[in-house]
Amino acid sequence: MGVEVPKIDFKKIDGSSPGYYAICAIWLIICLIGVYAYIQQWIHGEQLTGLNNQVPWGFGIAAVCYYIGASAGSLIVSALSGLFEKEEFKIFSRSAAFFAAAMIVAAMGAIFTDIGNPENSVNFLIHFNPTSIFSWNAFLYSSYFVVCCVYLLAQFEEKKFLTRCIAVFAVAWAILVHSGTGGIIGFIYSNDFYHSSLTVPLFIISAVASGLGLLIPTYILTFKWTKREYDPDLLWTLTKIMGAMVILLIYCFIVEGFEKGYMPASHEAFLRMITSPETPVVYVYWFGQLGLMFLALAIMLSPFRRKDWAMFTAGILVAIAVFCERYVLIVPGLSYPYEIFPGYEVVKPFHIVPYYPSWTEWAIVLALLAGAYLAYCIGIKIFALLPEKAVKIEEVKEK
Amino acid sequence: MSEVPEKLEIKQRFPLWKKWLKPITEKDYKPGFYSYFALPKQVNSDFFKMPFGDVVREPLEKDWKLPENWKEIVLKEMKDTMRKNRGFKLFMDICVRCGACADKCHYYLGTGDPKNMPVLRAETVRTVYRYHFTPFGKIFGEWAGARPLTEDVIKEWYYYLYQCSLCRRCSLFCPYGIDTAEVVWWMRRVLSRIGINQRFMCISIEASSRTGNHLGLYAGGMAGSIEQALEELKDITGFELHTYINKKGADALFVAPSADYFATPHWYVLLGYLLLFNELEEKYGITITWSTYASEGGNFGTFHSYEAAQLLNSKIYKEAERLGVKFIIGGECGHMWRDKHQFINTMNNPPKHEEWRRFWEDPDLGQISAGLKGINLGEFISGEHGWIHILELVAALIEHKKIEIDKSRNDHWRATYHDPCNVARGMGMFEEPRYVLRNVMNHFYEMPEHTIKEKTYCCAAGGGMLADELMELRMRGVMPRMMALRYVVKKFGVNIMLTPCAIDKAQFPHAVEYWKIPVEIGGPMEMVGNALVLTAFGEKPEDRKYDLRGTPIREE
Amino acid sequence: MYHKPYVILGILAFLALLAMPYWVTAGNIKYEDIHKELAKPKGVNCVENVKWMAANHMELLNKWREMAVRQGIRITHTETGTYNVSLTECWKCHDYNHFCKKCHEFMDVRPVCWECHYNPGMPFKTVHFK
Amino acid sequence: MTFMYIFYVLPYVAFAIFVVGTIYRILEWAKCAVPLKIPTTAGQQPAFKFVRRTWIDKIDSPSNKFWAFVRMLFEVFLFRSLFRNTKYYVEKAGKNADTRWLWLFAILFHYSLLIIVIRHLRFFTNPTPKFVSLLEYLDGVVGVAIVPPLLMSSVIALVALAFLWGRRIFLAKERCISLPSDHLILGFMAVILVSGMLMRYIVKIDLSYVKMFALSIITFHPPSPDVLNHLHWLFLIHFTFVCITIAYLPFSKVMHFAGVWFSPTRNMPNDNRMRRHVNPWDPNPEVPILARTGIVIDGMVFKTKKLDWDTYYEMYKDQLDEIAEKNYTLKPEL
Amino acid sequence: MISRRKFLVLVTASAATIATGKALSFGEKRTESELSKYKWAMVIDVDKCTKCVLDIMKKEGIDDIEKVRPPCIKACDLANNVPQSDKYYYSFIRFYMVKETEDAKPLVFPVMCQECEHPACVEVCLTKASYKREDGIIVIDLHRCIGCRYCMIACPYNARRFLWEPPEEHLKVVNPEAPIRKHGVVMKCEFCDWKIDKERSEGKEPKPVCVEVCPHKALVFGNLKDPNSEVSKIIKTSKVLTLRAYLGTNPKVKYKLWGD
Repeated sequence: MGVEVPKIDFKKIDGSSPGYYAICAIWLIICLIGVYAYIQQWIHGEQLTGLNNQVPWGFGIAAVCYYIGASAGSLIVSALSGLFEKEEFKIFSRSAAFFAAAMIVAAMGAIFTDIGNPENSVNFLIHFNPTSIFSWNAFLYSSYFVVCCVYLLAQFEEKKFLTRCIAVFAVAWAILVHSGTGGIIGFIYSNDFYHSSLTVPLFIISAVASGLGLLIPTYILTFKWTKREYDPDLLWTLTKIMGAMVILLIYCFIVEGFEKGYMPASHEAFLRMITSPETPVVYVYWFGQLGLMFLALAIMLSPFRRKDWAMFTAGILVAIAVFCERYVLIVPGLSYPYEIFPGYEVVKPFHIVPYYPSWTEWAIVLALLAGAYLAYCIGIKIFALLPEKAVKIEEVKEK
Repeated sequence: MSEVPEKLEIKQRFPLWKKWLKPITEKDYKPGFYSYFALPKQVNSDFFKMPFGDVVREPLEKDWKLPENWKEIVLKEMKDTMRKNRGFKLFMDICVRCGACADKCHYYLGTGDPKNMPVLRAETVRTVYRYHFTPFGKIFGEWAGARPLTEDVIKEWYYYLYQCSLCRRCSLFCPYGIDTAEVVWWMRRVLSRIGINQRFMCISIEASSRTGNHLGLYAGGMAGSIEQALEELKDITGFELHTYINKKGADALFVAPSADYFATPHWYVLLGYLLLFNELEEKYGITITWSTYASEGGNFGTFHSYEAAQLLNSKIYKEAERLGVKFIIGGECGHMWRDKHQFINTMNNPPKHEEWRRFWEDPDLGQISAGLKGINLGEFISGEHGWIHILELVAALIEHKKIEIDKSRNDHWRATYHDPCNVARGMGMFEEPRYVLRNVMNHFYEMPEHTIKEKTYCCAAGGGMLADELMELRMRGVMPRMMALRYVVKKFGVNIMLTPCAIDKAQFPHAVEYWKIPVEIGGPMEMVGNALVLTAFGEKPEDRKYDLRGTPIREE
Repeated sequence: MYHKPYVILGILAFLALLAMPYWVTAGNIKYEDIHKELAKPKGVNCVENVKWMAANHMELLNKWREMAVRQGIRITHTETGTYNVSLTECWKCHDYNHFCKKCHEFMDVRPVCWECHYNPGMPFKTVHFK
Repeated sequence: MTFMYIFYVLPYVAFAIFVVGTIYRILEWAKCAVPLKIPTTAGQQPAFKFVRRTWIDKIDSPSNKFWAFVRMLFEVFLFRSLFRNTKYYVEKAGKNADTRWLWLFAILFHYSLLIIVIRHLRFFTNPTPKFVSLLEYLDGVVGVAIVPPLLMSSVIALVALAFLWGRRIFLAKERCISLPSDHLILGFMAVILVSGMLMRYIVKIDLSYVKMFALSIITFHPPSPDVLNHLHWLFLIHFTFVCITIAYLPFSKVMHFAGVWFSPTRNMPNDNRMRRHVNPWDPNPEVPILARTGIVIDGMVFKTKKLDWDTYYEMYKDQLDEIAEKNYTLKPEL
Repeated sequence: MISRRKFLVLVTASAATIATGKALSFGEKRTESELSKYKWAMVIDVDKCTKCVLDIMKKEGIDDIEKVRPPCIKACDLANNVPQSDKYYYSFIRFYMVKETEDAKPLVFPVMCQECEHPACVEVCLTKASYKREDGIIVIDLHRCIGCRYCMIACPYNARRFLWEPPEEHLKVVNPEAPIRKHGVVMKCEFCDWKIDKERSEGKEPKPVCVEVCPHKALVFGNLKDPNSEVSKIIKTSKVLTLRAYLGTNPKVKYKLWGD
């Protein structure tokens, strides 16, 4: 019955300082603004969004993809220790898993707030449609949440073998879930911009990138503000993984860009998208997506790369860039009208419909992010999620 | 080498209600788990007389020599207790048996005996209550969970009511605040009415009511003991220190548990008190006196009954009045502070003498010495109570920079802190001792969160369970605390557990030996004494070579 | 008795809580024999027997919904006759305001039908296509 | 069918038993004295100003009546103590972890019951107040796709009930501490919940008669035989069990809803050192009871000799005089 | 020991969940029905449409083809309770003017739901709210629609409309036979299924409203399974155009281009 002293000790944060309450209050206020926006949308319909019959998906769905990505990304970080036996990453395993669970809830919230008739949403459980990727996803998301919770429980109960098994399963599940999300977009054959098998792996890569992009700054701030000792080397390893993912992402963009630009059906539209300022997509593409990624890469390669602030900025930049990427993935394909009449040169009406997210969409999407962070803030207070010390484990001296 | 005592095996058993309704008898008594009965010299003495205390009883004998009409007495007393104590009556009625308390009791965890779950411990009483005091119980009998009062029930009560240390941990988790300790305490009182008393606590109660303290120490002995302490301090510090005893006109009366006068590791705490008092007197002119009449802070009566508790704590306010002190300082003790915090001013009339009244009109220590201005006891104490814990005082002195501390003198100690259950759940003093310890030493580590502060585990020797015949029970009950301790010992290399409780200090040295944990036991005041620089005597921080245990502070 | 004011306050709060139906309506509860107050329907027969309809009309409408939307059956035959599978069929015999709505309001039932479908209580002009 | 009028009389009888019984129990508790101020302190006590007390400390260790009231509210409405729950793993060498399942399901159960009760006001009021309709709408909003809307409160109540009963059946420790009465009340709840849900979703009954019956009860207006004859058997089962449960409440452990307010470890502030608590049956304890009146059993008095200073001085005169000789000052003798 | 029991409970619970899900989703029974005798289709004479629309544009002086409201659109809007809003284009039929080159003669295509044989929208619908009836009409079951708009993304013809605004604010006259709908659901042309179903069971020749009101008889509606119906004959005899045929959706709305 001897006490086994675990090498890493997880501990709740004290969470009674005014700063803690202030942060929670900020998140809460953002959430409340989002709730207000949603109530307005509930009453007045989705006319409050910037969407229309040609661009029926926009910010909300971009947020869905993004949050699921962030969730899958952080779950993979969480499973690093269990999956690859990287014991030094065990310090992140609990909080990252919790973050993953919070993010998947945010993602489901994003779907819920985006759909027009949420009162009917139980229907996707009752009337499951096996041919719809989205329908599968509805199951995958909810089951993914359950997997996250079970994984967390297994970690809390410190069942080593079980944790290991669930970690493997959870990562597989995360990849499956995220492939499913990629499939939602990638399998739409009627839209030349969407139809691409590359979307699926691209989604997974950007998932890991965005998950890390959010986690690294979160950890830096958490450890700083809870006055926890932490080892920048560990975060640097995470940053390196993120950098690799960013390079892969850029590579994928280039490949996909060539493909879209090469196809006669889409090359005109593609060129117009990346050059003409008719819609905001061009800025989002050059500055938001590519610009920020290169900037982040530059920071990650610069001599200050091991500094906290450098990793912090790089993380934030990647997080934003990945969101821009999701936006570019969804919106331009709809902004440019389909070619319904192949063989005819002139088609009227030919509208390029620019899409600007409205304040309600911003409010709701930010509120969901704030909600996830609020859950994280409360989570680290009521559950033992964070390590006492975020350093590489060394043997405790026996005295 | 095994880390676990070999004979310890915790077998959890879960009989169904019909089975546990049948009371156990003396044949089921296990050695190490039942206490001896009080002897006539304890409960039939001049100074402590209990009903039917003149009979010698033996727990393992079939005939307990109860008075003829014991049944009527018990039922009448139960009824009377309900009228006298709302808690008791309420706790009989509203338990829903949700089980939240079950695995909170250290005795249950250590023994696995189902009736040691707080819910069933109280249920042994409730079943009888239902049979004799509720309509459903009488009609439906055991189907309503009711059973008549029989002699076997009395035996079961004696067995299980005296396996509770009154630590109130179950009360913390109960959604209705049911305090099993309260049930147990008042039921022990009922049992005492038919002559059933536990020997260990009655020895102390009788001694205290006759001599002023539990150990039966006479005035001269106590004075001699303190003198010896002063001698030892002279060896350690090189200064000729002094202290007052029974001195009229002193500013404050100091009351400590009597074990501090010569038991170890209590002794080092006593040295700590003396160092602090001398520094305060030299620097600020505040005089603190001991008393031989009120020489006991602890109160074993609080384990026995309201009346016994009152009998023992009635002396202190009287002594404060006689000596004319302005306020009272209490030493390091657990149940003493339950008594001093929650009971003493209800059970007694507070002092009304002039000095007391004048001080409490504006209870700032600046009244006594200008140098201490700013430490205002009125922030949480009034003249209707007048007690301050020594660690609260030290915390205030440190906060206001009134004493000088050299933390490095405690560098050879890596300490953890055990919250005594009564201080934690009967008083709520959590931060002051931690504040003090963080300020007097560099290496202070907390035990796991679930075992500290309000959730602290009992040492399993409180509530009269410190008796030697209960050693098996004690060593089992202390298991949760020892596990937590072993954890910090392994993790942080802790080598001393500090606890401001005399019973803890008596129990833990046995417990750590039994559980094979290489750790010392001490009190926070010992660390204060180590770190305190006697600036008023001209001491420099580096002057002290030995700590209060006589071991060299710095390795040469 | 100890702590008299608190105990009395507590008992009063307890009684007040039990009297909730009275004070939430400001004492305004009227007994109503709803069956006498409903407008008499024009026809003799309903789709099914009347007693069954009183308890199960929502089930019938659910069934009709599935029939019309998912199976394309717009005309149905029952023991009592032939009926269009449509909400408009009800208005042929029943007055909306004094029958359907009245009883629904009495029962505090909020049918979801009217979120998407027309009923004669709505302030719209109607047009009919043959 | 005059015997059907039994069902009209039943609720009045049940309610009378409930009200009278509850008040009787409350008064019984109120008649008991509170000898000591014994709050269970679960937070930092009131202390010197520099000792930080968070708002949670203020609730768990209230320093005055206001905070004690707040503590009571937290206890009653948020199940504060149950939220603290932990589980001890004997086999895992003293591992101890938060387990809040009991809290979760208990709070779900109680609140969904509350919502269910409020929702039933639609039968007892005419016209129905807005908030009742709104509550029902919100309760059923997730289930619009199902007609009638699936009310979350009843599903949650059923799930929570299954948990609460399941733990009494399947977990050894809880099975051990459960008495038949614990199962009985859960059984009542199960019958009521299941029959209610059956009526709503499966066996459709003509509710207009039910509402007329309910109105006749609340307006003391005897129902016509027509109404009584139209009552469905399933409704009568539901109704009878509700009445039985209501009548049983004052005799059962369910009285905890009133008792918890009396709990001396929760409803008292931790201000022992600020305000003196007077024991009503020992208001002026100048002399301890044992020395004053002693214990009286069957006319036998067991009185103790009091050790006051004078007695003490007499007993240990020589030793005390020796101390006095030293001018009450102790010094090292060397 | 407890953990193993917990594990077992977990496994059983998840198995039960999956089984229930399966039972719920695959348990729908299919029975042979009246509808399987039909396969509704429509042939549109583009020349007639072009003439009609261009005439109206000229007569009323409208430049923008989106603002043209010939009788078919008017009747359709009225019959199907389509709200009239300035902000969004809700009408089920949308006219496209296409030219082979800039100076070629324009053609006007009315595009509504093409009632695909292999509909993308039905494939992607989460809840089977959009589904293909046995007679080939793609119907949206508003009682199930959750308004996710995935079908609009998948539709190759941009034929679906989402109700962005509460419809009752933009309706003056209501057809009680058709639903008013509420905001947050998707709608589209369903060949006036409420009308044709009734007419079919009454033994009449069913016709959607637009077909009925077209003054030029440009729209022909009929049963493809009936070899003698007008649509079958036209498709057999003349060359018809199928929009985006390469996608393999195989629409049942055909465009007749080269008039006889």
